[in-house]
Amino acid sequence: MNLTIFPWMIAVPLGASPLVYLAGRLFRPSWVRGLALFALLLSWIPFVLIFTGQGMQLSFNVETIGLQADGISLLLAAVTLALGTVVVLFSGPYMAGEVGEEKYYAMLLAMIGFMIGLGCAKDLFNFWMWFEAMAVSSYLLVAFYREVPASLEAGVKYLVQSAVGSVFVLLGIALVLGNTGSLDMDEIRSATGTLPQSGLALAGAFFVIGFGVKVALVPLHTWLPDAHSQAPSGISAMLSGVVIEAGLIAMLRALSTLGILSVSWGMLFLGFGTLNMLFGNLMALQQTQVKRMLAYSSLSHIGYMLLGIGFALSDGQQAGAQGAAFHLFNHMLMKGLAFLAAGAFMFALFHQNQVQRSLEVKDLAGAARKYPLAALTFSIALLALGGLPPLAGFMSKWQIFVAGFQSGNGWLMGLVIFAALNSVLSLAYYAPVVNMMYRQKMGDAIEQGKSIPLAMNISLVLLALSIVVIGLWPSLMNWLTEPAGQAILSAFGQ
Amino acid sequence: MTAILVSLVIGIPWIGALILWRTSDEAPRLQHTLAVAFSIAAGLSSLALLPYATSNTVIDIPMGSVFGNLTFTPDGLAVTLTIIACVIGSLAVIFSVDYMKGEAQLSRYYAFVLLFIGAMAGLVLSGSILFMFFFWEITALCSYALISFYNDDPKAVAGGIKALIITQVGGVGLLAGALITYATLGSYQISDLINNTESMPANLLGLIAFGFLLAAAAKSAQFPFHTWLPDAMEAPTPISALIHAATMVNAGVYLLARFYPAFVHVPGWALSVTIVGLISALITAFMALTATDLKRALAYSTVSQLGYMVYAIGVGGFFASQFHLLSHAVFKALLFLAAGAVIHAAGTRDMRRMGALGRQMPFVRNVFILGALALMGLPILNGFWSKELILEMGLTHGPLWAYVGMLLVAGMTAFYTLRMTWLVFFGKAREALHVHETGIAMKISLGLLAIGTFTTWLLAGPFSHMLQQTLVFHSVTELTTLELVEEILFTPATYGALAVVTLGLGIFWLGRKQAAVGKEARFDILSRESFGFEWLNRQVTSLTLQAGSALQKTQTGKLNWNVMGILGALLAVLAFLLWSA
Amino acid sequence: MIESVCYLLLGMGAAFCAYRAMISNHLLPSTLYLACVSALASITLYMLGAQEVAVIELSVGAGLVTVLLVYAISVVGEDNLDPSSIIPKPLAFVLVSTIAILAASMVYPLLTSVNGAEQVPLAQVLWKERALDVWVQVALIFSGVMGVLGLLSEKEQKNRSHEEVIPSVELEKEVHV
Amino acid sequence: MTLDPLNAVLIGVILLLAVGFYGLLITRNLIKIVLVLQILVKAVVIALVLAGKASGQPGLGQSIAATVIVADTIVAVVALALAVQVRIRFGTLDLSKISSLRG
Repeated sequence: MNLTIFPWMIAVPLGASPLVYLAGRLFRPSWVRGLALFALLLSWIPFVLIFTGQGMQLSFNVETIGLQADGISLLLAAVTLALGTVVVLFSGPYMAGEVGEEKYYAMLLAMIGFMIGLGCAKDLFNFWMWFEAMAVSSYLLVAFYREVPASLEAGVKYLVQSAVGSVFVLLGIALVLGNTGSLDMDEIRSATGTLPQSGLALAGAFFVIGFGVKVALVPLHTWLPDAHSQAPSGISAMLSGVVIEAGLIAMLRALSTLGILSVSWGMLFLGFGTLNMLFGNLMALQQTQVKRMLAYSSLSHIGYMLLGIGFALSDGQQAGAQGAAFHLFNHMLMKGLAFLAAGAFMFALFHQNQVQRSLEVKDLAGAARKYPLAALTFSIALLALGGLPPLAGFMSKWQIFVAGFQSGNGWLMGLVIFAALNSVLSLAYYAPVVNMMYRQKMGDAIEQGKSIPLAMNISLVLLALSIVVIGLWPSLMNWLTEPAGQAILSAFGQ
Repeated sequence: MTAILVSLVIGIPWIGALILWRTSDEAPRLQHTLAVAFSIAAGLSSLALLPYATSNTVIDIPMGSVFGNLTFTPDGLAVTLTIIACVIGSLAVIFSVDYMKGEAQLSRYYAFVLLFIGAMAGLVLSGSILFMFFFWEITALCSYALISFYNDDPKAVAGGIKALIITQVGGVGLLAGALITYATLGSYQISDLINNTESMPANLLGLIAFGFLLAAAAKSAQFPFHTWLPDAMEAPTPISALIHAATMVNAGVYLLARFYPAFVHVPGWALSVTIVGLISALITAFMALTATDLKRALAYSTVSQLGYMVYAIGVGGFFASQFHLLSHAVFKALLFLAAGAVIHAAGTRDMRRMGALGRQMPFVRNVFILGALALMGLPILNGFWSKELILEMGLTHGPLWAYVGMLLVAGMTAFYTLRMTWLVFFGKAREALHVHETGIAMKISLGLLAIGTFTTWLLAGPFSHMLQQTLVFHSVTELTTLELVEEILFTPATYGALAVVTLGLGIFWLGRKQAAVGKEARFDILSRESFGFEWLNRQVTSLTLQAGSALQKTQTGKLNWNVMGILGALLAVLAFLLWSA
Repeated sequence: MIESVCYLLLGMGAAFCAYRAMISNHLLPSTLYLACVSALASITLYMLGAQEVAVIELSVGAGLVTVLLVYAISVVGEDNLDPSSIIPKPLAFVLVSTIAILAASMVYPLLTSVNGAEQVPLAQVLWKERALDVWVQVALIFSGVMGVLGLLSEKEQKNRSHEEVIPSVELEKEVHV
Repeated sequence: MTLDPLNAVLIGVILLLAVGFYGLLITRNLIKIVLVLQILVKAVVIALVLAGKASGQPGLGQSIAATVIVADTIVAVVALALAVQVRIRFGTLDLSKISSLRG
């Protein structure tokens, strides 16, 4: 049997996107929610088939351009589909009645399709196309509240900085094309070994910077706190839980074609990882707005992933790559949950009361008394982000740490200690939020809050349960993270 | 059977925690009942574990990839500490029935207490360093949640976060040790580490040893991390008794004791442990001399007594340290709970406002005195035997200067304990506090603990027998209780120590007029500032916050600067590539 | 050699126009200078043998983009532009020129060999060999159209009261370790 | 010393890029930022065609250059739409005033 099923993972959400839009325009707007959810559930079928079916063909060519499903693609697909499904479920009540609701779902589906495509692309330029399409589809989503100045401002920064990044990526592609005469990643990889390095090093630098904007490497991160805090909460979850990770995967893919320099890239990742962790935590410590704090904490979590990949590339530690993949998955769960829970509070406290403002930490005082479920799930997300057992974040951080110590290199061990201290530092801003929610005295905002709809609660519970289960049984995700880790290492020729 | 019991000891409190979390705060009676039921069930299953103590691993679940195996080894050491955690835990819960009556959010309170009991049992029963760390972190979380229980009070919130951050910073030492173990041996098993110390590179073993010392010092509030425990006294008093006196703070001592055979030959380790114990015991005893807050005074004395245990491990007195741990858990829990009864009745923690309360609450006074006598180390209470054993070990195996220091601490302990008792229960009533005798639940807990103070020392023989039978790596000489009594009674050191204790008592008695008023002494500021360590903590905090607000300026919000960041990073990457090529 | 000089002149001309576009104090002249850059770029492309791309660049880059810019400017109106910059100009200049020199030094030696390869018709490459790019591009255009519709549609959003919250400094910080 | 024609083009590309990035740093009008981005795109288009030609794959280079022109025009359109909204809501296009989000 030689079925090529995996492109349907890309085709279904992409195809559903205009349909959802049309359905919203022509029929009732409320249909779009169900339709979008249905489309995403449908996209799970090819994904599941890949893992259960045998003899499935995992590459697919449109003339000269190939698509391929390897460990990295499947990781990205899993992350995207999982959070996408939950976010669509969550957005049902959250976005109900907004002007442009149908565009929201259309773009969300398109973005999901583009990201899965990005993970599968084998041709360097085609890869950029997916990347750019993902960016274009997310601009509207970030600036969705176009009557709110701050949201527009965030959109502008996001757009311009992404565009600058994409210019760098294109320059890198031009350099690679000029040097190797090919755009197919495998061909490039086999050709780069024999070439003089400096041009390719420049291409690599362009890739790091170009994709780095999306990954939010410090100091390319400046768009992130704005965009993540101003977007509708479902989109914040997607941006933080999937989009920046997609950027990271894109960066790895592009850099891996220049494999000869992988040790240098590894060191670079370690450097950026260190910077990201420290900067993200110190900035998050200063925040009073919940979503902005979460946005900064994304920076520090990207730092952990970079650290894991750095260990893998500079020292050949598979545990590092696998840990990074694991943390990527867990971060999707944890940060997705955190943003969605924050969104649920914003919905109940503000949107339902026709108020549009940002959620401050102090608004959450006493939240647990009125919203026990949302407060509990939010606490789980925050504590997991802080790396407390028995939650998922602890396990993936641990795996990354193991890689650092297995290297036996004093510097790398020092970095692990630094990362662990950063985890402690991060508790200094996660714990007070949890504490605030469990206060006895309710704040005004909570007093006036309306109820949280069932669909939102279901999505929160789904994510929270996954976090706890994975925390207690970390090898549960090995089927996903192990191939991804191997794929990362083998792509870099380690 | 053993496996089932081990699962029960951890599982019952955790299931109880889940159930209690879901109970409604509208039904406090149900909450109290459930909490008491679950904690007693946990206590009983821990006691049932006693005859099954074994050096074998009874549960072994492979976790896959880099997480090693989840193992539980209920040897004598682990079982003893499990029993301490579960039994004192259930007594604290029973005490809470009266103490927490009418408090809001009891579901959160009891859920965390039960979660803590299970985690503490898991911590000591775990045979894998990774999972030891796992439970270690959960106990820290529970401790944080319970210190900040009255979270409308900023002091409680600040105390909680301080405890969390400081113990977590120390926890990094344990984390590093676990990681080094796995990286060099491919296993997290404690037995593998102790078995392979010879084959490990000396520098790595040293790192593990000192990493664990760091973790232990932070958890047991030893020097230089002793600042968090006094601030943790914002917790409800049963929590102070359970977590911050009888169980969690023992985790550090347990860690040192557990790994003692692995690290004893690491150069400088034993001496460092001795010094840490000595300094902690000395400075906190000093701080307790002038303390005016009843719970803080008890907290200082806790650190001081933990210092004794750490010191005992440093001088090789493994059994003595664990014996004192047992005694201390009992008498300190008693003292804390009795203090809780006083505070609950008097509505204040300030000893300067108390006085002559003994007439109104004779029962509490009597049990408090029992606890105090044990703390001073007077015969024939349990504190006497264990403290004398430690001092004897110190004299025969440790450096003399350290012994002299510890002897001094014994005198100071007698002084501040008597001062405390005097200020609260005797002398003149300084304020008209309307106190009342305690409720029945409180009396049950207090009574049981009071009985413990003059009976647990009788267990020395069986205890040493069990340790000797089930510990593979520690060399414990079996010693019957009678032998212990003989050994202590016929050592001249005992009388020296008793003389110092009497001296301490005498000095207080002579100066009781001054001391009893609780006047601000000149060195009071030193105590309140923990000899400058509070200042250090503040500096670290403010530096971190300052760094944060300095960095905030980099987020200008202006697009041009953002693009500048991108180009600057490009320049840095190019420079790096040119440099590395 | 003459070819090289032509290219150099074109490049410098384009850079000059770009510079003028950037420093002009009014938006409309800037737009016209951009069209000039586009035209010069088209000539360069044409000389490089990319006739079709040159046409696309001329029609889309010089034509469509200019029209769009002019339209946008007509909507927002001419602002009085502030010629001063947020970032000190010398700093910007030094940074950009350092990067340019470093990058040029890394890339320069690579372009010495030129293969006169046979030209496959662009249509063949674009529409057949790289059909997947075109498909993605269609989806991208759809996304872009959605974006513009979403941002500019006339309908007003739900009525909400705006309470812009300025992050308050006096919020009690819970970190007093 | 003779200058290879392709290198002459390369110099032009680098010049154009440098001017473009300089522009991004010093321009404080949002519409002009969009305009400057277009300058960068033109440089990139030439670079792609150049790369195709230099490596003996001119068709490939031209094909992707054409795609880039269209894709980045779409980005410019969205950017302009945003700029128009910004002008309506902020009343200005000055970047120093579009900076409410900081810290």
